[in-house]
Amino acid sequence: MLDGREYRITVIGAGPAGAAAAISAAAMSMEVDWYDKENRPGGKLNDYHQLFPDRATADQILADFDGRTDAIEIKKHFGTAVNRIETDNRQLILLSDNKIVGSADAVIVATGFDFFDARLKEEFGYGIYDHVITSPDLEKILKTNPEDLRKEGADPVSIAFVHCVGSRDQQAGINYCSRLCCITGIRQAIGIKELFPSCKVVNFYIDIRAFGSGYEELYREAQEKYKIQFIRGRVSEASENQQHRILLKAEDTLMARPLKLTVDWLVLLVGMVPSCTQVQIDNHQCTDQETGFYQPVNVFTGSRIAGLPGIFMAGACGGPMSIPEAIASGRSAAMEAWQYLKDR
Amino acid sequence: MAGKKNFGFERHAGRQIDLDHADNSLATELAEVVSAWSACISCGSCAATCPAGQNVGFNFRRLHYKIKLSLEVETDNYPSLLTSCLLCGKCQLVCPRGIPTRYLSIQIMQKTKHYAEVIPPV
Amino acid sequence: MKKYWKDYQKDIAEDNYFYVRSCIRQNFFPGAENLFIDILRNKLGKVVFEDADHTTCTGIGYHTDIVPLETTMTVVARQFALMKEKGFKNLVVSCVTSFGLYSEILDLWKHQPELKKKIAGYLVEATGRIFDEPGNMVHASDILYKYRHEIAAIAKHKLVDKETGEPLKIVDHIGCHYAKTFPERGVGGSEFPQVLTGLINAWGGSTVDYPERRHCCGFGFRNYLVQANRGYSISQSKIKLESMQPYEPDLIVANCPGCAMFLDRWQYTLEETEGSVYGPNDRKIPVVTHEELAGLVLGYDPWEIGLQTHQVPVEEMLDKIGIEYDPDLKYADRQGNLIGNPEMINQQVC
Amino acid sequence: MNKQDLSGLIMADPRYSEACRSCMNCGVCTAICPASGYYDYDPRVIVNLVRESDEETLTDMLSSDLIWYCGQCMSCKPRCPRGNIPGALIQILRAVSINTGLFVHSALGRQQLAIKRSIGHNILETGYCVHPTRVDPETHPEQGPVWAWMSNNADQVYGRFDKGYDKAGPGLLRKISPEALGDLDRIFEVTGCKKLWNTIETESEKHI
Repeated sequence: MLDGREYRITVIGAGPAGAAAAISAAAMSMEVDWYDKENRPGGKLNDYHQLFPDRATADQILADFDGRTDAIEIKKHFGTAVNRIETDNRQLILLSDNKIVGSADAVIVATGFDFFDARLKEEFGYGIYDHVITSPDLEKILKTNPEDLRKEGADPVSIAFVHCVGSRDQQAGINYCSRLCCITGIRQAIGIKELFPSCKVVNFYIDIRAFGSGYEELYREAQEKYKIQFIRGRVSEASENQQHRILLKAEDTLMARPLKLTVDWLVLLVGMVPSCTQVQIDNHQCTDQETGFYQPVNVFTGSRIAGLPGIFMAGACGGPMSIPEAIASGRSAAMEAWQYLKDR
Repeated sequence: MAGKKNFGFERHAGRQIDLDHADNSLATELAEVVSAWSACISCGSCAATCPAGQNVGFNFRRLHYKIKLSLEVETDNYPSLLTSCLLCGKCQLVCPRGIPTRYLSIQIMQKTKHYAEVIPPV
Repeated sequence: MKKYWKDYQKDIAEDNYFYVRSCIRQNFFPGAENLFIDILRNKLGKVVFEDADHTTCTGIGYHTDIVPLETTMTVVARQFALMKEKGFKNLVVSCVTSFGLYSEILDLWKHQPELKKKIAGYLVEATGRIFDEPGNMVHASDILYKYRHEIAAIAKHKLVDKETGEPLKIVDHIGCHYAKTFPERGVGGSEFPQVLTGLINAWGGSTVDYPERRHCCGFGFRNYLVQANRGYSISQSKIKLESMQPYEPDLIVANCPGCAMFLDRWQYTLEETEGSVYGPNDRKIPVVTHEELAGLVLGYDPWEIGLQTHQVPVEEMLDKIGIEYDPDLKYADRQGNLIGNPEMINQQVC
Repeated sequence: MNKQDLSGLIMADPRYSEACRSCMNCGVCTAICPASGYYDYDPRVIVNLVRESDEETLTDMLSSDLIWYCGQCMSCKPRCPRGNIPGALIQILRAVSINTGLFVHSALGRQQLAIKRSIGHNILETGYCVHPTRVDPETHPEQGPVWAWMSNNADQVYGRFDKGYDKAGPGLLRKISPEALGDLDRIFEVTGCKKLWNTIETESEKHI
């Protein structure tokens, strides 16, 4: 039995990673303070419709977390954005807008990520053309009112998804792969096909990175069962015609020929970037120079943030991560924090 | 007079694939009889292992992919290339998605009879 | 404003310009550059200097691969040397190909200082001159953009239909080498450049956002210069014209002399060879340059600024705005004597 | 022909490091390329072929029409996610093709002679790439009757806009001074342009 009764731990962030970390720390009897800048837990899960690979609803996962965090002793401080941590001897001092809000023996940072600002990829016209939307926009539409996808009562005739928007792109200043956009695009494409079976759905991809358990199977299902078309080539330009339909130019690289297609909606599968609400830790440079995500002391063996005692990271604040991965990393951070406090 | 002058150069249509105006009747017909066809990931295993491909430049992946895109199959010496398929079925053995490529080839031959003068025995 | 181009605001010098002319603009729009200089000097009160000894930048030769990179660089370094000799620091470039080329050269020198040193050596060896890089370098359309509101304040005409009061529907075409080569050097960047829409909106017109807005006019250098290759060139303009046709534009404005010329001439050729016309009411669409657009709103005489050198007639557009002109002076010389009419085939008569 | 290190020549060009880094074959360049919409041409494939560095492939490519389709609009430049400039790579390939004489083996490559004799000579003889007296309405019917009128009445038409037309001093299509033309001529000599022109002439002649 892991006994953390003497330890005071703070978890910053109430998304899946933060929730898992808080639940695990509390299960080890640690005294847990749990912060989030929003007034409710769940983070981006609140805006998600379905999850891959089994397409469970986000609400199911949220309900599960709520049940477990309510059943266990966790002090919740929602609506408070901890944006700075200072080290004071062996104590970690938590500040929100330069005001001290608490202290802890260890902190787990689980501040998550932001979606790439698609306006920066100007050639797609996001923010200019109303029918160019991002994957999180589509997720909200699917969750709240899929009828919005109809135009004047008619089913959409064609919808395209563009992979790697704000991923693997020097022009956007982002060279890494966000990993999850591929499977998001596949899952959302299936969602569209279920709503509008006669709609032509095309995914423009460079490489399909279906890395997770069940992902490749979902990809195949999208092709075989739902007849979603996958074209290997990145969309180079989107523009709008008088009917407010979106014209796309891409290369079908497997044919080595340029291609054009008109769609009712263009969905940009945006990548994951470091959260703008990252916590500043002393004046320490604790993020990766290249990507901006937090860096662990050792990518294989530790989730402690490099160069700092007692501060651990969980979830997508350390780089693009799926929800199961974020949950696992939250648990693991709690475990490592316990180990650290025991040994110090 | 207008519209007929020659100014010393020719102009031809472009080669951009127009997915808006593609006639996909052949692709639709084929997808109905060979449902697994849509699971193709264009890995090229079929073309790599194809004995006809080694000798006469026949590329099965490109061929069926072209049909899928509803491109004009009668160009590119398509019929003569298709007749070089030996129906040996090696492609089917290597397909990672288990697509019945030999059967697909037969179906293509049958549905495009009008393109080819010589149809190999099925 | 929803758009996201504010990051691309560039630094445009306020005064004391060293102006370099464009081969194509001088040939095909012979009134435009003197008009530009006149607006700057006499309407905006700026100092503009033109050095008689500056030459072509060799840009067309460079992009047709008959002039090597280092030769072009040295010719450009010579222009910089002339500017230094005359005591100017702010370069204003008339030609978009030149502007792109100057940008490319400055960028290469920044990354490869030894290359710049080598060129400086060539320039001394060939001409005895030394040069400095310009302190500020802009395209001529950037200056009009900077002073668009000042021009609007003294404008005689607005870009509106005088009968209906409706804004004219204007297509803007930005030369590829203005911002595609170095987006940060263009007002608004490469995807939604603001340099011409800024002028159009400030002067009362409305811009047309049509799908092929960013497509190249099709000059294509060797693809036009060699007669047999011109099918490429005209096909690109055709793509643009077909795409803008449903919007029924009143006018096309381009900041690149080549683009303006091709969008003008290819309309003629498309009608002659294919019978296609792309403007409203079976008319062709007039094409003007940025200087000419400014000249029109400022009330210059259309024939004194060279609108008769366009193949597509401009009269209907002038009538729509309410700009007066004397039809008898269209094809006249400096003294007002008729030079003789171009043999107007398929003349568009009102 | 002697075996040459084409790959080395290509990579020695100062533009190479900017033009050709690495490629993920996404095709945005081809998607937007006016030439690839018109010709059987694919800039993405060109980048890949160059990166293979196979001398036989490069020899074939530099001897073919393939490198001469690009219209140099550089639309490819702002889009490439790896920061390549296929249009600049084409310039390098063309320079190497001319310098090694391979250009004469393709019909489009052989057009360099005519371009050199027109644009090239215009530059050194007039100081302009193009000049009203050198764009012949006969060979430019697409320019239309207005151009024919301008070209045939150049003194009067151009003189209307600037008294300085074709005269010394600043102004519209001023006559470029002998001193300035002398500068250009020496620059062309010193920087190797004359040598390049000599190659174009002699290799073209050999081919005939």
